Amino acid sequence: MNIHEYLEEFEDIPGTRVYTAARARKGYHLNQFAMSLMKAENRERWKAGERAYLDEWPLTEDQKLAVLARDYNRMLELGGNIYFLSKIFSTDGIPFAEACSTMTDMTFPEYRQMMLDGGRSPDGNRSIKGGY
Amino acid sequence: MNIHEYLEEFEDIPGTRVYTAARARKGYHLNQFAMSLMKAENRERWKAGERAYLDEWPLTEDQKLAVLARDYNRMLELGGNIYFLSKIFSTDGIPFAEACSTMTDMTFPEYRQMMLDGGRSPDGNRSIKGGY
Amino acid sequence: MARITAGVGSSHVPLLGVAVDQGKTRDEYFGPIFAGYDWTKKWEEEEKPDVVILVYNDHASAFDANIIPTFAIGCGERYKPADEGWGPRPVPDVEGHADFAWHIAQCLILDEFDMTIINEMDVDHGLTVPLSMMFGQPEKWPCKVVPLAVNVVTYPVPSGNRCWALGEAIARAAESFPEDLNVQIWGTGGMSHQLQGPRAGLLNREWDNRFLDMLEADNDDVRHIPHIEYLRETGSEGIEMVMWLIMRGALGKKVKRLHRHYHIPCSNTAIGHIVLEPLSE
Amino acid sequence: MARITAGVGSSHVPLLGVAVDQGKTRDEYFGPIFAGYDWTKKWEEEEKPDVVILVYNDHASAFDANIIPTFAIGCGERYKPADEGWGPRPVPDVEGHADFAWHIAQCLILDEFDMTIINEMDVDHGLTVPLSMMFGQPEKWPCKVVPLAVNVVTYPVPSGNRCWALGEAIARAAESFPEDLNVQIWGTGGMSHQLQGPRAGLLNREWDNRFLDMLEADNDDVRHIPHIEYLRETGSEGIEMVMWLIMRGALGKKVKRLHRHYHIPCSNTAIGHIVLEPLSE
Ligand SMILES: [Fe+3]
Ligand SMILES: [Fe+3]
Repeated sequence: MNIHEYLEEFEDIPGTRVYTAARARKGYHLNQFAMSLMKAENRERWKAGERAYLDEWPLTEDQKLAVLARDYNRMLELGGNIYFLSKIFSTDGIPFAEACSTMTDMTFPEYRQMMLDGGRSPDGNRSIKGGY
Repeated sequence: MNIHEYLEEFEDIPGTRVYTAARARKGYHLNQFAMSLMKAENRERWKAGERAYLDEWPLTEDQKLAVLARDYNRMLELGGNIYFLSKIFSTDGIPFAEACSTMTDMTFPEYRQMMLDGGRSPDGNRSIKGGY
Repeated sequence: MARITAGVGSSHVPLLGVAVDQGKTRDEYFGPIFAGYDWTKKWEEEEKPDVVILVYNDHASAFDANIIPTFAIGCGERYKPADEGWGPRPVPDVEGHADFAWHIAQCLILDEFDMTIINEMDVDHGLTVPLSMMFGQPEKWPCKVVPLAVNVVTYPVPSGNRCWALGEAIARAAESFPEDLNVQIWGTGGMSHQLQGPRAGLLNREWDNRFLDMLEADNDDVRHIPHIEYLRETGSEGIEMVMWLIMRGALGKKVKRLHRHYHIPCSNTAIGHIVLEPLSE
Repeated sequence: MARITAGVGSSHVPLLGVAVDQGKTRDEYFGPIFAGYDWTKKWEEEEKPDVVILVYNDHASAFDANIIPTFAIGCGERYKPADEGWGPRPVPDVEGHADFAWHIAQCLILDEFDMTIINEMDVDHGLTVPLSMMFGQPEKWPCKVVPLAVNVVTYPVPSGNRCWALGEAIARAAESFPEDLNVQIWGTGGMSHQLQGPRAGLLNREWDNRFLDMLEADNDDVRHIPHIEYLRETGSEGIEMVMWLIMRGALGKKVKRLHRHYHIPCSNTAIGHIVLEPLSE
């Protein structure tokens, strides 16, 4: 299969940013910054001054603002990957499901209820172009 | 091809220890020790006290003695790989060709002359069993 | 020779590790999930595998963004549970089987799989949660483990076809190991889940069960599911299920299903597991 | 599309880097070696490749014993010359071509090569010496480089067949790159040499030249040379020549030889290089 067709299909999925090579490149330092929070001493420094800690990393200003605002959708847009970004919300003491809910149009209780009710249906969520 | 036959053939080469997985395992810490000498600060500490520096690494006593004696054939026997071990003789300021000569039955000038004369012939050096 | 006596596919949701570690496995929320593993735990006690080849993925724990191996095989003596940001899980260290792992690694490279060999690494929930689900909370894990880490994060991840073929090659490799070993192979991750973006929370009971059906079937159709289908149908993280195909490929053409369980949800994820036995043709 | 316009096979002996860096390239010892590269340097000036896919091996510089990738492709923006124990070589940094490298990496994984992707690493003499041989001492290297690091140290290394097939897959990948690029592919290392043990110093002029003949031939017989033959005939480090097969495989069935040179010895090593052009069938 041709790589261009392969990648193009990924853009047809509603509400989803597939972590492609292009995103991995764009988000490289954002993800490395997030990964640095796995170390206790880095978490300390981060908590003591988020902006100062961020400024040690070669992130774009957009990326820095998205991190400071905990705007996860924007971070994904700017090349973040959720497994790396999870180090940020873990450091904030926020559970994975709650962090997920912030990326949707639901509150955390609404999101939790949706999951208990069987999760988001794939119907209408599979293809933008196809609408199915 | 079967892995056992593949590996067995390697033992049939005169004067040669092929760096197989088995050797890589045996020599893991020996090679990691040698690799540590790529850093200037480690080279300092090593030069200040070889035995003390070695004792920081989980090497066998045999491996340590071989390193201290600069017995490269023995180091190969104990799982060393020449590219890793080269960090030891580089730190000693000894050129690659001279280090090679210490593994043969020649002096360095004799070895150098052999190389200038076209190197060691493969004749009789290909196979122990076959003698060719 | 080493005998691959069974294959297990299982989710590896981190929250299940938390439930085990905090003794919540029989509460209202987790009870139905853990009940599904009761059969499997008992079966594992009887089976007593010597080694598990544990196919999983690292979730930004051992590998940072700098290096992305498609297939990495752990050939070390032991592995510590990773600190994923809230301290390492209070579980035993994982003992490797370096002899067997190096044997497999060597055979795979001769067989034209472009493996990355790893000696030292910490292992995250992807590897330790399945151990907890199958073995509970022993002082020491009852078997050795060969970790096989697959990139299922950065696209392109390996195709289903390549994963299945890797499984077949692992089975060939096990056959030529000189020692007698009772080996299981586990494929972990999944089932449907999406942890990101406005579509987060997608689950697909129907598709997941069709996938389980395909794993049980006497054919290899499942290897041909394209990545885009996993993505559309099972959420952005459902792709982890390609790792189950390495397990399935190692079992040969025909299998017998011993156990199967499915539950929705565990946090953001559909939980499923299946136990399969190879049938000689 | 990116066009693979030529392939170069060349030794990458560290001492040649020393000769360049210390201005000894025309002395009695090094003169005959560098004279052989005069044609090639001039040809490179005319060819002006945009990118070189540079197949080489790391010699315990970027990778320690912990992690051993069979095939690692550099997808970063730039690479510094490694400190191999006596300070980094005084040569320019190597500029990557991240767009092209990621394109190739993605295509190769889709094509079922199990690549390891690397973003940051230092590059040792295996990569910088061939640059010096082809381009001399410019302020800045005249082209971008995609490093492709192959494990040829720990056995099993990839088979000749797998290397050739990787070259073919690289050629397919280049074809689907949207930008017009003049690409060369270089295979480096060798020729016969043994750096260890009582057999150190082995050289094999006859075999090396037969290998060069096989590279020029209108067939792919050379891919089937087994590892044991390289080891017996060309010394324990002659195996580096499998990397030339990645280059050769990328050129297609028929090639035209533009230049060829062989000299014995450079320190412990037989020096050879060959310049090939793909011929459409
Ligand atoms: Fe996972
Ligand atoms: Fe080399």
